[in-house]
Amino acid sequence: MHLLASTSCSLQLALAAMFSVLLAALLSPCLGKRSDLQRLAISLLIALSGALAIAAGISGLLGDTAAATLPIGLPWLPMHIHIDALAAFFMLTIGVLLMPVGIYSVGYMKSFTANGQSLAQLGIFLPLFALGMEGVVMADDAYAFMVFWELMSVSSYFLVTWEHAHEQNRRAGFLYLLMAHLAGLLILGSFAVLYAASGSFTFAGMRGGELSAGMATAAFLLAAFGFGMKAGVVPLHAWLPEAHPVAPSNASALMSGIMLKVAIFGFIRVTWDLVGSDAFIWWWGGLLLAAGSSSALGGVLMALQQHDLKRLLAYHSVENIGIILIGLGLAMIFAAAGHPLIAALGLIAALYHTINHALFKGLLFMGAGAVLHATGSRDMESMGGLIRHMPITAALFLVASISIAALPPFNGFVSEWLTFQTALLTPELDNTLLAALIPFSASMLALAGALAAACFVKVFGIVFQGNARSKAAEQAHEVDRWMQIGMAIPALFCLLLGVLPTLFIPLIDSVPQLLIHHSLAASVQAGHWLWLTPISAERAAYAAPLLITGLLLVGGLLYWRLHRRNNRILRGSVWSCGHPHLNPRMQYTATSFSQPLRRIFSGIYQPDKHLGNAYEDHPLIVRKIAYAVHVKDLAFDKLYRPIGTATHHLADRIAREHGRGMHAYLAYIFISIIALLIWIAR
Amino acid sequence: MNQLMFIQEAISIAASLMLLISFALLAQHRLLSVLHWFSAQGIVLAITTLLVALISDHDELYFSAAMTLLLKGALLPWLLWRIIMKMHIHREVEPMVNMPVTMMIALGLVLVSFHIALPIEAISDLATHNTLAIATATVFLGMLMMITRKKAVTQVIGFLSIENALFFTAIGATHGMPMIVEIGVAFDVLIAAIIFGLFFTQMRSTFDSLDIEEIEAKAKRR
Amino acid sequence: MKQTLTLWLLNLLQASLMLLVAPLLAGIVRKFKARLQNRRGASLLQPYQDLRKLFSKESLFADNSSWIFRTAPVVIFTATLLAASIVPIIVVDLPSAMIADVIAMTALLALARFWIALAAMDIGTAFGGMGASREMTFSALAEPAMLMGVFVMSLGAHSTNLSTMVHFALNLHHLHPSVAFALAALLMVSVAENGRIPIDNPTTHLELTMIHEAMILEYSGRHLALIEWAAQIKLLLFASLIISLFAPWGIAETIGLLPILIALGCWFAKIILLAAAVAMLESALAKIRLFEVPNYLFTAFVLAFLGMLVHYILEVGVQ
Amino acid sequence: MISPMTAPISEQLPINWFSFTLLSPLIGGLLLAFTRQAEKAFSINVIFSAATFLGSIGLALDVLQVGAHEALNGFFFVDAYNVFLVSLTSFVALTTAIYSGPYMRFEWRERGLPNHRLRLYHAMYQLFIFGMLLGFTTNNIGLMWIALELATLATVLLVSLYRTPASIAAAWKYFMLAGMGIALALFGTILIFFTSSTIFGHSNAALTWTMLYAHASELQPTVMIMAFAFLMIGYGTKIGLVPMHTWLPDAHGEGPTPVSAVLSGLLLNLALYDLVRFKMLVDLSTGSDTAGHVMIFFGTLSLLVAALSLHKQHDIKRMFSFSSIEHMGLMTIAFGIGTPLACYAGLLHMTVHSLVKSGIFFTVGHAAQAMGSQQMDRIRGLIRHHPGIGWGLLIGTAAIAGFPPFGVFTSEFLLFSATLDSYPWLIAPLLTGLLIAFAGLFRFVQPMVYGEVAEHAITVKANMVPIYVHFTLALWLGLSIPAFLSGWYKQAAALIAGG
Repeated sequence: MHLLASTSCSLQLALAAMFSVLLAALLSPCLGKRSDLQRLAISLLIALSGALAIAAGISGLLGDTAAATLPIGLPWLPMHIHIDALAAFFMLTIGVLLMPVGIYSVGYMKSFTANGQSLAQLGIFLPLFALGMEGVVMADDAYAFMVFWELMSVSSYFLVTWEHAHEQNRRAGFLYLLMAHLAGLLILGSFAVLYAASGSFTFAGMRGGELSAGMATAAFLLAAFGFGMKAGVVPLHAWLPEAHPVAPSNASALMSGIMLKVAIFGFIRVTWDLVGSDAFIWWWGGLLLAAGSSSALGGVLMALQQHDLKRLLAYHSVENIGIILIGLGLAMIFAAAGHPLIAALGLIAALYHTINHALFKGLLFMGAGAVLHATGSRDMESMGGLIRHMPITAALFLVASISIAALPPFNGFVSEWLTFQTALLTPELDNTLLAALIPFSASMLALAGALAAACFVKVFGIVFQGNARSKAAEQAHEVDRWMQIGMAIPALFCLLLGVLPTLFIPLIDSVPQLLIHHSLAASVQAGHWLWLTPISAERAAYAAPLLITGLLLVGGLLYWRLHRRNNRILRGSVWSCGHPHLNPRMQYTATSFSQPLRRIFSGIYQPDKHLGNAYEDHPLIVRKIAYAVHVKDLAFDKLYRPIGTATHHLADRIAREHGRGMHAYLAYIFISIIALLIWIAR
Repeated sequence: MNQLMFIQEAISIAASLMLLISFALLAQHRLLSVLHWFSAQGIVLAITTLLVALISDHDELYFSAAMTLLLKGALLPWLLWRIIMKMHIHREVEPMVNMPVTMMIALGLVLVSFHIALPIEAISDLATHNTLAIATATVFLGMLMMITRKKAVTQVIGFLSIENALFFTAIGATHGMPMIVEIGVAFDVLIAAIIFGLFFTQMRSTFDSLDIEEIEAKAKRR
Repeated sequence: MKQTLTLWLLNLLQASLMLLVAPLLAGIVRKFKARLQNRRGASLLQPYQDLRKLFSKESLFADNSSWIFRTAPVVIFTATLLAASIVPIIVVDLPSAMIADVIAMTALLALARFWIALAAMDIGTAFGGMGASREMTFSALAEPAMLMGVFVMSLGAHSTNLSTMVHFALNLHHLHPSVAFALAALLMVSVAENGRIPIDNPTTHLELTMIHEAMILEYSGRHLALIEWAAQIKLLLFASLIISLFAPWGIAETIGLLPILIALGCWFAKIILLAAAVAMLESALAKIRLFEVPNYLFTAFVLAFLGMLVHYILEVGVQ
Repeated sequence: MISPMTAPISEQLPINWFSFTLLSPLIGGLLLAFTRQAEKAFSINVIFSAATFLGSIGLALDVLQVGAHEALNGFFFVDAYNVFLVSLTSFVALTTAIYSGPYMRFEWRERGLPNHRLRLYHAMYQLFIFGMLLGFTTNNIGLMWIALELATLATVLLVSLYRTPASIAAAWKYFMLAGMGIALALFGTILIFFTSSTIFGHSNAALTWTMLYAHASELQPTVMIMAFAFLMIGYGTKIGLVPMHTWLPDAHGEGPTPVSAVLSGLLLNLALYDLVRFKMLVDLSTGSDTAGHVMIFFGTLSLLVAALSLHKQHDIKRMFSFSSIEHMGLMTIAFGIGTPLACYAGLLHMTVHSLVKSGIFFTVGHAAQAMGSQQMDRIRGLIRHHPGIGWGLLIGTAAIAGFPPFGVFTSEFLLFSATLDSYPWLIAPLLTGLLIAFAGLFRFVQPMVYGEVAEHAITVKANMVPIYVHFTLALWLGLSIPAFLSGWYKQAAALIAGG
C-alpha cells in the first residue's frame, strides 16, 4: 500500500505503465475466444503503457525522482524499484517506441487473426516482454534487476519462436536463448562481485561498496561481456541477426529498438552508477571503443550483404550499438582522465543515439513489417516498386533511412555529430595511445555511417523503387491506418529530435549530472536555442532549425519554380538501349548492388559463390545462369563453432565412459572411495 | 584376565581368518567352492560374535551370534545353492581380470586399509580395535569381487560378503550395533536376498543368462 | 542588430557568389584542358550557355518514376548550395559558420549524394543501380580519409568551425608537416568526391567505368540543369574549402569594402590557379581501374592518419 | 534406551502426528497390497497419500507452534530442517499419486500392465513413501540408513515393474550400485558408532542424532572424517553424484514415470538430507572445512559431467535424470560451501527442484504416452498436439534451467552470491556447467515441443492439475517466499552452517 502513498508522480506513472502491460498479459488468455477484442486490448494497453512511460520518463528527467518497494521478492529483500534520471531517460526511450508499436500492432496482428492463428502466445509474451524491459529500467536492486531481465529474455524468446514450424526459427530461438542465458549469468556474476564488495543486494548499498581495482575490473568485464552479448556487440552478436528477423515485426521492432537499449542501460547502470566513474581505469574505455568500432563497421558490412530485409536491419542494430558504445567509450576515457565535462558530452552523445536508434530502428522494423504484410516476403530480391503501392509506408521508411544514414536534418545526424565532437576533443588527453586510437575510431565511425547510407540506398532502392520483381510485390497494397499512425509517430520524433536538439539535450542533461555530477546545460544553451554548441561556439556549432529552414525555403522555391503549371513534364518509357522491352529481372539486384563492397572486403566476407549454368546442347550455348553468393559471419566460424565442437568432443568422451557397463560403474564407486580415503588420510 | 587375553587372541585369529576367506573367495575358480567359502565366512562371523559376547556384557550378542550362524552360515548359502542348482548356471567363475592381477590389487587394498585404519586404531581404547583394519580390508575385497566377476550370482556373493564384513566391523570394532539397528539391517539384507532371487528368475527368463555383460548388451539391443 | 544584418547579407552575397561563379570554374578548367591539348576550346562562358539551354528544354520522365525522382534535383541543388554557403571564402566569422561546421557540411553533401543515388535507383534501370552502387561505395570509402583530414586540421585549430579553422590557418607561424599530409589527403578525396579523373570521368558514358553519369542518365531538361549546376557548385566548394583551410591569405578578417575586394581578388586568383592544377592533372593522368579506387582512397586515409601521428609526435611537444 | 533430552511434547498434543504420518503410508501399502480392483486402488492410493500429507501438515503446524521437538522416546524428531522436507515429500507424494491415477490407468488399459503388477506398484509406492518419511523423521542414524535402504528396495521393484529386458537390467544395475553405496554408508555409520560409543556407551544414544549433535565436539575427529569419506561416497551414490551416479539415468529411464518423478523429486533429497546431517556432525567434530571441500568437489564434478552428458541423450527421461544429477550437484555445492546463505540457497533449491523436476516428469510421462515413445526424436510438435503438455514441458524446462520468476532462479542467485563470498573461483565452473546444461536441455526440448505434430501421435487424457500446481508453487517461491518457510530455511541454514 505504501506504493500508492508515494507522492512521486513519475513513479506512479511508471508503475501504471508496468501495470498496464501486466494487465494486457493477464487479460490475453481470458479473451482467447474473442480475437478482435483481444488484439485491440493487448495493443492498446501496450500503447498506453508506452504513453505512461513517456510521461514517467519526462517527469523523472525533470527531477521528479523517487523509490519504493514492491511486496514481492526475497523475504529479506523485497523488490526495490526507483526512478532516477537514468531510469527516467530509458523509460522515455522505451515509451517513445512502445507507444507507436502498440498502435501499429492493432493493425499488424490483424493478419494473424485473419489466418486463424491464435494470439494467445503473442498476447501473453509481448506485454510481458514490455514489462520485463520496464522493470529492468526501474529496478533498484540486483534481484529485481535480474528477475525482470530474464523475464525480458524469456518472453522475447517465445516471440522469436512464434512461428516455430520452421526449423530455422527454432534454431534462431535456441541460439538466442543460449546467448541470453550466458549473458544473464555473466551479469549475475557482475552483481555477485558488487555484492561481495558491498554485502548488499540493493543498488544503494552497492554504490557504497568499497571496490578494489581488481574487483572493479572484474565487475566491469563481466558486465561488459554480459550486456555486450545482449546488446549484440561484435563478436558476441551472432544471435542477433538470427533472432530478430524471425520474430513478428512488432516484436522485432521492440527487440531491436529497445531491448538492445535496455542492455545499454544495464551497462551504464552497473559501470557508471554502481561501480562509479571514480573507479574507471583508462583502458576500459579503450576496450569499449575498440568493441564499438568493430561493431559499427562489422555490423554495417554484414548488413550490406544481406538480402533478407529484417536480417539486414538486425545487422544495422549491431552497427548502431557500436556507435553508442563508441560514445560511451569516449565518455569513459574522458571520465577516467579527469575531464568530466567532455565525458558528459560523450554520455549525452551515446544517450542521444540510444533514443534515436530506438526511434528509427523501430520505425524501420515496422516498415519492414508493413512490407512483409503486403508482399508476404522478407526477401528483398522479390520486391520493388512498392513506393507506388504503399506511398505512405515508403515515405515513412525513407525518413527512417535518412535518419539511420546520419544525414541532416534528421536525428541520426545529431547524435553522430555529437560523437564526432567528443572524439575531436582528444587533444585534451595525455595518453598518446588513446589519442591515436580515438581518431581512428572516429574515422571508422565515419566509414560506418557512409556505408549505412549506401546500405539504405540499396534497401530503399531495391524494395520501394524500380519495378516489382514478383507478383506479390506488384499487387501490394497500403497498410491500414493503425499501422500508418504507428509508423508516423516515430518518424515525427525523428524529425523533432533532429531539429530541436537544443531543447532535448537540457532534458537528458540530468543523466550525466546524476552519474558524473557534471552537466552540459550551461554550454549547450550558451548560444541560443537555435544553435547547438556542445563546448563553445568557436569550437563547433550546429543549427538544425536554421538548416531545415534553409533547406525548405530554397528547396521549396526551386521546386515551385521547376514544377509550375506551365512547366509540364513529359512522360515516356525508359530508353532501353534498343532492346524491345525491359523486364524487372534486368534491374540491379540487392546482390549486385553490394558487389563492389563484396569484392573490396572479400577478406572479411569470404564469399561463397555458386555459379550454376544450365547449358543448351552445346557447352557454349548457355540457357540459364544461376548465381548465388553466401556471405559468412566470421564470428560464427571462428568463435561459436569451435566452442560448440569442443563441448561436443568433451561430451562424447563422457558418453563413452557412460557406455562401459556395470563393472566399470562399480569400479568408479570403488575408486572414488579409495581415492577419497587416501586423500583424507594424507 | 587370562581368559580375556585368550578370547582377544581368538578374535584376532578370527579376524585373520576373515581376511583369508576374503582372499579365498577371490581366488576360487568354481562357483560351488565360492559358495562354500562364503558359508565359512558366515560361520567365522558367528564365532566372532560369540567370542565378543563372551567378553562384553551385551547379552543380545548371543542372540546375534545364533542369528548370524543361521542366516549367513546356512540360510543364504543354501538359497544361493538352490538357485545355482535350479538354474544350471555354468559352474565356472568368470573373472573380468585374471587371477594374479586380482590378487595383486587385493594385496594393495589390504595395504591401503592398514594405512587408513592406523590413525583410528591408535586412538581407540576398545579391546577389539585392532580388527578394524582387517574389517576395512574385507569390505574392500568384497567390493573387488563385485567388480571383477561377470556373473550375477558371484556379484551377489560379493555383495553379501561385504555385508558380512560390515557386520564383522560392527562386532569387532564396536561390540555390535544396538539391537534395533541390527535387526533392521538384517531385515534389509533378507529383503535384498529375496529380491536377488526374484531377479535371477527374471533374468533367466528374459535373457537366458546371468552374465551381466550379456544382459546389458541384450537390454541395449531390445 | 545592424551588424548581424550586415553579416547575414554578406553571407548571402557569398552564397550567391558561389552559385554564380561555379559554372565559370567548370569553364576555366575546360579551357585550360583544351589549351593543354592544343585546342582552342569552348568559351569560358560555355557552361552558362549549357545551363540556359537545358533550363529552356522540357523534361522527360520515365513512366514509373516516383516523387523521389522529381524532387532529387531540388534536394541535391539545395543541399549543395547550403553546404557551399558555409565555406568562408571572402569574409571569416560569418553567421553561417554557426549553422554548420565542417562535419555538418560533409553531411549535407552526403544528403545530396544519398538522394541522387535514390533517384538513380528510381526507374529500375541497370545503369542507375550500377551508378548508385559505385557512387555510394566509393564515397563511403572516401569518408574516413575526409574525416581524418579534417581531424588533423582541427587538432591544431581545436575546432571544426570553419571560421575558427581559417583563423588557425592564418596564424600558422611555423611549418606544420601534419598540415601538408592533411592537404594531400584532402586533395585526393576532393578529386574522388567530385568525380574527376583519375577516379571518374565526367564526360564519359562508358558503362564499364562511369559512376556519376550513370546515375543521372535518365534526367533531362531543367532537372538535369540543376544537377549539373549542383555538381559545378560542389567542385567550387571543394576548391574554396582547400583554399580556405590551407591558403586563406588575403581573406577579410574585418568588414570593409577594401578588405573584401582584396579578399575577392585573392580568392579568384587562387581558384584559377587550382583550376589550372586540376586541368594539368586531368590531362596528365589516365583514369584508374574501378577496383583500384579503394587503394587510392586508402592511400589518402593513410596520409591523413600519418598526418595525425606526425602531429602528435612532432608538434604537440613544440607547442 | 532413554535419552536425557527426551521431552515428549508431542504427547501433550491432541494427535500424535508422527505416528499418524508414518502409519498412514504403511497401512496404505498393506491395504493396497491386497486390493485387487485396479480402479479402487487408484483412489485408495490418493486417499492414503492425502492422509499422509494431512499428517505432515499437522506436524508442520506443531513445529510452528512449539518449535523443534522429539517424540516416541526420542526415536523421532522434527526441526526446521526436516519439517519442510517432510511436508514437501508428502506433498509431492500426493500430487504424484493424483497424477499416477490416469497415468497408470493408461499403462494398465492400453499397454497391458497386469493387475498383480499394479498391486505391486501401489504397495511399493506407499512403502517407498513410508521409507522416505521414516528417513526424514528418524532421530537414529542407524534407522536413517535402514529407511533409505527400504526406500531404495521399494524403488528397485518399481523400476523393474514393466519386466522388460531393459527395465530388469536397469533395476539390477540400480540394485547393485545402490547396494555397494549403501554398504559404504553403513560402514561410515558403524565408524561413527565406533567413536560415539566411547562417549555414550553401547546404547541407542550413541546413534541418536540429537545426542550426537549435542556432543559432536567430543567425537574423535580422525574417525569422523574417515566416516565422512564412507558416508560421502555411500550416500553420494544415492544422491547421484558423479562418478557414483551411473545407476540413476537407467533407473529413471526404465521405471514408470511417477516413479521417475519421486526418485528425482524425493529420494535424492533424502540421501542428500542424510549426508548433510552427517556433515553437520563432522564439521563440529573436526572444526575444519574438509567435509565441505569434499562436497564441493563432488558437486562441481557432478554439475559439469551431468551438463555435458545431457547433450548425448536420446531418451527423454534419461536426459532429465541427468538434469537431476546436475541439480543435486548444485545443492551439494551449496551445502559444501556451508555458509548460512549457501545453505539457505541449497534448501530452497531442494524445494523448487523437487517441485519443478517432478512436474517435468509428469509432463514427460504424458508426452511419452502421446507419442508412444520415450525416444526424443520420436517426440514432435507437442504444443500443437496437446498445448497443455507442450507448454508444460517448455515452461518446466525454462524453470529448471533457472529462468525467473521461477524459484530455481532465486536459489541459483543466492548460491552465486554465497559462492562469491567464499569461493570466488568456483563461479567459473558453476557458470560453465549451468550454461552447458541449459544448452543441452533446450536443444532437445525445442524440437519436441515445437513444429508439426509427429504422425504417430495419439490422444491421451492428461491430468494437468498436478503439473500446474507444481509450477505455480515454484513460481510463487520465485516471486516471494512465505515468511514461515523462509523462517524454517533460515533456522535450518543456521543449524547446518553450525551457527
